[in-house]
Amino acid sequence: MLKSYLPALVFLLLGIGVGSAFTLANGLLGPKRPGRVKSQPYESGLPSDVRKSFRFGISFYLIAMLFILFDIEVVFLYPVALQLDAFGVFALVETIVFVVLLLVAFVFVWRRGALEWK
Amino acid sequence: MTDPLSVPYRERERSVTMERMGEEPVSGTEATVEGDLHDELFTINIGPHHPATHGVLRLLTTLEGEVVRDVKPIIGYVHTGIEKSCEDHQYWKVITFVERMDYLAYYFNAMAFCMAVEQLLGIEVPPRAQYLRVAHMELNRIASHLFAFATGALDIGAVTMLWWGCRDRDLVLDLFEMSSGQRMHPRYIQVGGVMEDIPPGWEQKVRSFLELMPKRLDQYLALLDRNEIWLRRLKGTGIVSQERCLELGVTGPLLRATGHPWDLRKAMPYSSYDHFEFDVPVGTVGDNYDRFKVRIDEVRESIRIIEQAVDGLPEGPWITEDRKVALPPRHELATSMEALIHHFKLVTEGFRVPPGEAYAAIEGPRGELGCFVMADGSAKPARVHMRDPSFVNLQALPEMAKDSLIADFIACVAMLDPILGGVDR
Amino acid sequence: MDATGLELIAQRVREAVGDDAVTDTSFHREEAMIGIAPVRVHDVLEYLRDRDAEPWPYLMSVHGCDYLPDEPRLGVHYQLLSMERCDRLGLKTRLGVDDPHLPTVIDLFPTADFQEREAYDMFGVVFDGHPDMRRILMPEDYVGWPQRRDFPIGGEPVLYTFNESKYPRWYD
Amino acid sequence: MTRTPVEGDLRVRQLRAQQMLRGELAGRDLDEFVEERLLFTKLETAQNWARKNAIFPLGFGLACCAIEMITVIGSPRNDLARFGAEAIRFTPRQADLLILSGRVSIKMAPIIRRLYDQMLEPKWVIAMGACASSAGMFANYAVVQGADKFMPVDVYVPGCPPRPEALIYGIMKLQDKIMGNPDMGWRERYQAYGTEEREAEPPRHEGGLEVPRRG
Repeated sequence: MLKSYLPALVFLLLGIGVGSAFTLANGLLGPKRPGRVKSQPYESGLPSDVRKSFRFGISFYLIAMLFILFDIEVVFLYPVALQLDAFGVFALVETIVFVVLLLVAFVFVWRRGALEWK
Repeated sequence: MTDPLSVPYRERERSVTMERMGEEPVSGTEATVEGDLHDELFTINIGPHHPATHGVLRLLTTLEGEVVRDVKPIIGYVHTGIEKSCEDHQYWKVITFVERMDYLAYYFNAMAFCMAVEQLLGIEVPPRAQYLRVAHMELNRIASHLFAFATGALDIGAVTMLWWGCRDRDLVLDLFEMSSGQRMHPRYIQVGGVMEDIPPGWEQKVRSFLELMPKRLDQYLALLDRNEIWLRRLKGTGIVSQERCLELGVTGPLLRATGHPWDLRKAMPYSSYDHFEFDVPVGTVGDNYDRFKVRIDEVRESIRIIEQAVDGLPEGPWITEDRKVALPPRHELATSMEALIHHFKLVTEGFRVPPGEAYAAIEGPRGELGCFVMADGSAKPARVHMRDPSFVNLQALPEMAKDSLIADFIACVAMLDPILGGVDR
Repeated sequence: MDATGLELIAQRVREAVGDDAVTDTSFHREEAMIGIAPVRVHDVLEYLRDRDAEPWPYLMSVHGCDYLPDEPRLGVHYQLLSMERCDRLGLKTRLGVDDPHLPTVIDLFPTADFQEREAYDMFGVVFDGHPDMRRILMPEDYVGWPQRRDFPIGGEPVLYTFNESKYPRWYD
Repeated sequence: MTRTPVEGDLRVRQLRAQQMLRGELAGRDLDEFVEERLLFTKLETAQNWARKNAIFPLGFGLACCAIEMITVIGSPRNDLARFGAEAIRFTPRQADLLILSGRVSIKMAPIIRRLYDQMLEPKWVIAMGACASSAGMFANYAVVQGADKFMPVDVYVPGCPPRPEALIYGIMKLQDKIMGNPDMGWRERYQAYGTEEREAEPPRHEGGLEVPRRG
């Protein structure tokens, strides 16, 4: 049983291997000359007194949440769309109910004005 | 007065509007006052080294989340003291300095300076030289607008425009190189006329360019004009009313975008512009989209002008016959003694300009480009001052950017098209 | 605009603002220029913009000048433009170096903001009432007014082999 | 890249390849033959080869030379992409080549120095145009008389503004420098020692920014 998962394993190892090779190569091979100015934040070439903490507006967070919500919905649709004929009419009805439910959520969010940028 | 440098530069650069708002700008630190979201202001430098500032312009912007509350343009980062160097050189050599001020409209700088000196000298420019000057200036206007499209669209996200803009701009630079030997700052326009006559094949090359250019413009519009993102980003942003523009002394495409048809080529024609018939493109609302459309139509008008200039190019001398000002032709040196003396006087000491002051203004790609020359009778100008359109138009930037999103503010800077060489002189 | 037109304008300004306002008028190479007393600049510009028969509503350029040999050394020029009549008028004021003060014209023409700061930065002409009288082109702690004629032009002397020994460690 | 000239022409090389195949090459000849064929003999050379062909210029325009630099990057006629250098980065953290395109005013000099310091190693600087190399024609109060007054410069590109081809030639020269063959100086190439105006010890050969001490 394990045999059939071998390609996925090799693919995973290769991915991690090449990725880490590049990042580590940078660290190992690149010359390191730390400097006082080099570690200061970059603000278009001027001395910057921007502290580490950067607070961004709440609307970014809102938009991110909405995006994740409706993106996951699509993830569920892919497998169903691939094997639709295998599951027959039952799967079709199931996905329609699923989509309608999320549609109600979408209309609610839209009416509440969460999509306009404040 | 306290030593200016001891005060951290954010306090020193306190934006004027902060007083009226009456609260301490939280320069980049946490909000000390636990109010609701709205009073946390964040001051950041869109500074001298920034991709969107078209050169070394520093914009001290006070942001509230994504909304720009106030902008203070701080300039001087490429101040080269050109006006001071001009007072140290003869009139010949000043053209080289003046051309490097607004480095995208070099023919216009040289033209403004030469018109002021010709006004002081009182010499008459032969018609062929006037036509050649008009043809080269309009080609330079096309090149300058092409570069404005290239970098402006790049700032807004249309990267293809950078390749297209530079590709077509190279065609214009080939024409400059053919007529004067150098792509940029060719010093083609001299006091009294033009440096040399155009080489034989030049007209055919210009005509082939003029046939090609409208097709390229249609390509740009096909890429941009029906692009929803482009329209949403530009329509309705950065609006400055026409009265405010006139108060701020804004001229050029920005003023014409608000609907005011003021164009020095039509209103106060110089260098035989009244011989050509062309229109002045005018916008309606005065937002960024109108500025873009006005520049596109101006390129079309410039193509018409160049066509008429190249078709109706009169015969005759390309520089004034007055030997006191213009170098005599080489073959004359071998024969006539006066030509040799004139040549020697001009080359060693340069021509003298009777004392006086003159202000000549022409229509540059970014607005009215005026040159004030004060002569004290010697061979060196006593004072050269260029009234640069970008320098004055930059004052309208805070008005455009007020209470707009950062993205629209960057689009405003892109469509304002400031050239920092001209701003800082 | 010709010489007589210029004289008429000068006459109207004298009546409206005061006899000492206009010092001289010059019409050289069809360039109309009126000399004004420094104290009266604001009143003359306001008259020319609002109350004159032929108004000059737009200020195109404000720039400084240095007439070093002549006595009232510093000069400030105002270029006015009328878009209706497509005409230009130049105003000139002369200032001594000891008290280079001028009333600002920002309330009449907001375009003068940057240009007055540049005149201050380059020539040291202080415009009273300007909200942000600071240097605009030079670094803010720069000492001296660069474009005055007695300010050295600076830069480095050109190095040749013969004068290289005068600057022994030129490459530092 | 100016490859070290292989002895003899193609004919000689074919003969030596034949001998190698027949196994007649031995000892030092064989090592030399293999050394020549193997490009990456050392990790150092491999690193330089990789750095040379993937320079990330910092998008840093000052004045008129910046327009020519953008034309070099943007216009398809003479394009930096052929040298792997068209990835323009705007933060000094990701760039390793600072092209000083334009005049360096005294107000801008500290900012350029800070940008240079904030760039990560290994970094190079090209002074593009007469104004960056020596303040060109602006010998006045407002311009720093040459960018090497306050920062090390690797390649000077003359011209005002230099043609796009000139900048590309400058970048090719920089690639030679990165690749590590220091025969950039004309004295080494033509063995012109002893012809200096005044007697000076033969230039010591450590690379980097040592300016020849004269007099």
